[in-house]
Amino acid sequence: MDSTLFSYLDYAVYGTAVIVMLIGFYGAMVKKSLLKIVIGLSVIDSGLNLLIVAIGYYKGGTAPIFSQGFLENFKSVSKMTDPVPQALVLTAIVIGFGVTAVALALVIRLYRHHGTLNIDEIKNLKW
Amino acid sequence: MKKVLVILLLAVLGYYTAVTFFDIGFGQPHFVAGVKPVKDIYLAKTVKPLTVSNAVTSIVVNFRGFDTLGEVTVLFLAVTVLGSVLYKKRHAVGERSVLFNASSIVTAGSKLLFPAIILLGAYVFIHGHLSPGGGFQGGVIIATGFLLMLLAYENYSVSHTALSIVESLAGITFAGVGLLGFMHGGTFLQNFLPAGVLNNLFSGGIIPIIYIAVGFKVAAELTGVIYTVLNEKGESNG
Amino acid sequence: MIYFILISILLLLMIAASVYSIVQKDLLYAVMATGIISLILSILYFLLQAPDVALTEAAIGVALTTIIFVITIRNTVRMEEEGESKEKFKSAVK
Amino acid sequence: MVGTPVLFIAIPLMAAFLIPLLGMIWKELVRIVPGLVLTYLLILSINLLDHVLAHGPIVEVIAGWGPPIGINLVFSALSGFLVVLMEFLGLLVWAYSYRFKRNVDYEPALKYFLMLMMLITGSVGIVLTGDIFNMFVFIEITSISAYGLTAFYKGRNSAEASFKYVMMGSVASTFLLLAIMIIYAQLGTLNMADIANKIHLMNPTLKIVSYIFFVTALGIEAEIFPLNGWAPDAYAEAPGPVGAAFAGIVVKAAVYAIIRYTYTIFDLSGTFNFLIIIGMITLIIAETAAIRQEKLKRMLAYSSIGQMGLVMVAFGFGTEEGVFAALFLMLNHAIIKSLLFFSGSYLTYNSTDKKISEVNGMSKFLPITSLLFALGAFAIVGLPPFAGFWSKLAVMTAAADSNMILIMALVLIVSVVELVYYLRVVNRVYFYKKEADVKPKRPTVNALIVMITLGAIILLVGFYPDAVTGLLHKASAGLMDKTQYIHNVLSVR
Repeated sequence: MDSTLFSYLDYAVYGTAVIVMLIGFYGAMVKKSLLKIVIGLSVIDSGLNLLIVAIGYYKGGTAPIFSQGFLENFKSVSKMTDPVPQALVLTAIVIGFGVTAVALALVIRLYRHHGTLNIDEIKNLKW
Repeated sequence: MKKVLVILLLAVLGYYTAVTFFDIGFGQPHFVAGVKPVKDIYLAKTVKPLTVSNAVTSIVVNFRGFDTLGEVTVLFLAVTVLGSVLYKKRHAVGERSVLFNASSIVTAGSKLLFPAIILLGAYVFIHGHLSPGGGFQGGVIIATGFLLMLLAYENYSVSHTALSIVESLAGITFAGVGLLGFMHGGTFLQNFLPAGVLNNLFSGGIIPIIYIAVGFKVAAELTGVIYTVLNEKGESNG
Repeated sequence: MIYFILISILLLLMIAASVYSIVQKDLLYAVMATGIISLILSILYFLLQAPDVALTEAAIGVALTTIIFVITIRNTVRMEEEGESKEKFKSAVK
Repeated sequence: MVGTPVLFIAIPLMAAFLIPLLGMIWKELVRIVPGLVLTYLLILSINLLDHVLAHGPIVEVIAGWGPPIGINLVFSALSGFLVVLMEFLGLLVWAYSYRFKRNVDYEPALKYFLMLMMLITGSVGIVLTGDIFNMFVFIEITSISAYGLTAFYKGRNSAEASFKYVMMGSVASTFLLLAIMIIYAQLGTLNMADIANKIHLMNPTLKIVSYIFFVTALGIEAEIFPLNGWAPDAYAEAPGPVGAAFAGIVVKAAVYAIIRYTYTIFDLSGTFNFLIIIGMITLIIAETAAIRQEKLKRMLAYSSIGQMGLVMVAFGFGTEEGVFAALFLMLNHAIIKSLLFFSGSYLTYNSTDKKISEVNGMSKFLPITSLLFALGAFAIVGLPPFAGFWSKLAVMTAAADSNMILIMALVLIVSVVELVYYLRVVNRVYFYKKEADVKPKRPTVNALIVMITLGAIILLVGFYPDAVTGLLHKASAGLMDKTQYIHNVLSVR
């Protein structure tokens, strides 16, 4: 098929992941709302996970599952995508969810104390 | 001013990250020449000694099972921290925040869907070593089932005691099966059960047992997370 | 060709959703945008031959993360405040 | 052998899952069980360390797969020394915080001791593990417990400090994962020894990028300038004993991780100038900030950051003497800073702001606590008969061996600065009149026992440093010998 078009994809997936991460970083560093900061952190996580899964991908590879069909017309194992990044991302997603939940709980408690989410008005502590 | 600095910093960071990953390359073999990557060993050993169909499962539960033990601990800790951060003396029944007033169609539909969702979750984590999915995915699906009920019914409540009993028992099963691996001079998390036949439900030794325990644990933990956050009624300044 | 267009659209949508989630002042919409990012991600994972990760992302990213964000917004404020005084804000809530 | 290294992780996790059930039977068990677990692990770690010093490192594989495939734990002289230190301090923190302030009620006590136990377990895991992704998981366990412990008090500042910590921690884990994935994409392995064996094959640019990401991520946990914005707040807002746990346990684990990456995994060698520069900047900025602090705990926090900078400088020499000095410094800092946090916490027990002015004249009401605080202050400054003197001397010797006169002068100047701000507090404790509205609180028996134990250790190390130097020399020799480490791990089947 059209291989020149596909050569763009080589950069597109990584590029998108990095751009999404940067957007998340921007949100977490610049925005004043506590919730926006947490949203930024979760956007960073999304980009990062895409980046990691993309590392394991091989062109024309199959999912790393030895189903009945795969075993019958046995193809080479090297045609499978790399399962290690997938396993690591599984761990990373679950851990990221735990951290997000903790951050949101802190946001709720800060709101209860201060009545606002604006980071400028919550500065009892020097940064 | 701050924004410009941030953008400059991010531009540098983004440039180096992007260049690094473009160097690695997408969709083609990227390992350095002369290196035998562990993934080949994993893929080879998934079928032969382990008789697991899903390579991701064999990595998550067996080769790198120690990570998974740490991971369920992270979730367990997240529930603990949530409880500590949002701690209140006692809850009156029905005093949780209601996201919307569900109509009778939603409540009836939820009642109908709930068993199906639980069944799907159970199916996903029991077949974790055969098909995509496993303890985490199944556990999360079950937790979404409880979430649906919590949203549809204002007075639906989950017993904290029951949740923590399920969670503890599942955790003890995981760590206990791991310690049982020390039998016959093995190591922690050693696969000590017979392997069975590939693509059968009863195959893979201890892997299905651990994944089922993980499923129960993740389901209880995530339900606990949702329930704790949902019980938090806002608007109480001071 | 279809494959190429599909992936390009998904990637562009993902960037757009992430920009929207940072720029949007209404936090509820911003959170919905992160849910959309997760949805797109889960399709992308499927296309990248990672069904396990796709399942996890669909369940955790789309359902659970979004819902705890929504609950948090419910318990706090819906709009992002930029540099307004506390008194003004309090009267706006009541 | 009496046990294996994996028990350091498996037993506390088992206990953590069991504690909520036990609490339903008898509520006091949620306090007792963590103590029993920590006591058992302390005994186990001492036994294993004894074994290791006689017979060489223990490498344990998990799930029956040998090193490049599975995860392995390495219990060497270095990691064994740190594990003993962590379990010991953990036991002391547990004993000190038994029924401490909010811990009297059942629910908070359950959560506090769970989080404390997991904090220690996570740090021990960071030190023991031989796998970079496993280290990431343990870092997350440690950080989440630390977030919870920072926000433990209901005061309004604690949640804010914790939120700051969560933000920095998330950024740290992002960078850590990026670095891990760059290494995996190049070398196809996650095992430390295997990576160290193959690192010369890696593309040099990618190697540098991933090393920078590693140092950025771990620098956040290890309080290195400019990534330590969270530290003073977290120390100041967390409960007093938790401050000791942060200074003595968490930071030590993070420093260990940086050192492991620098010395073993990446094929860097010679003098690490960037470590010296980062360490010096951290040291100078932290000590000058400490002298301006109004609050006691913030002052201790900045002093802690400064000490970490000094540790970095000592590691940066790249010689065996430098490593020895750094390890000695880490040991001393752990025990002395814990004593300062423990006794300082009672000196300002009932105050909300923990101002330094509130310790005025406390020596008349709390004679033993004040004496121990003064002992700790003199020891950390490095006055001769106490423990801190020998470690500062070791740093000076190492600097002199490397012909770095500037650093010797800097260490001396910094010691003077430290002397100034610690003497300011001690002076207030002994020679000022007590302010009327400050109510002193007598330490409980368990707290007193803990503080006296630490004081005795400081004196012991001060008068008889040979008690620990032998072990430290072995540990530093083990860190310097990279090929031996690789051989030890990879030869296990």
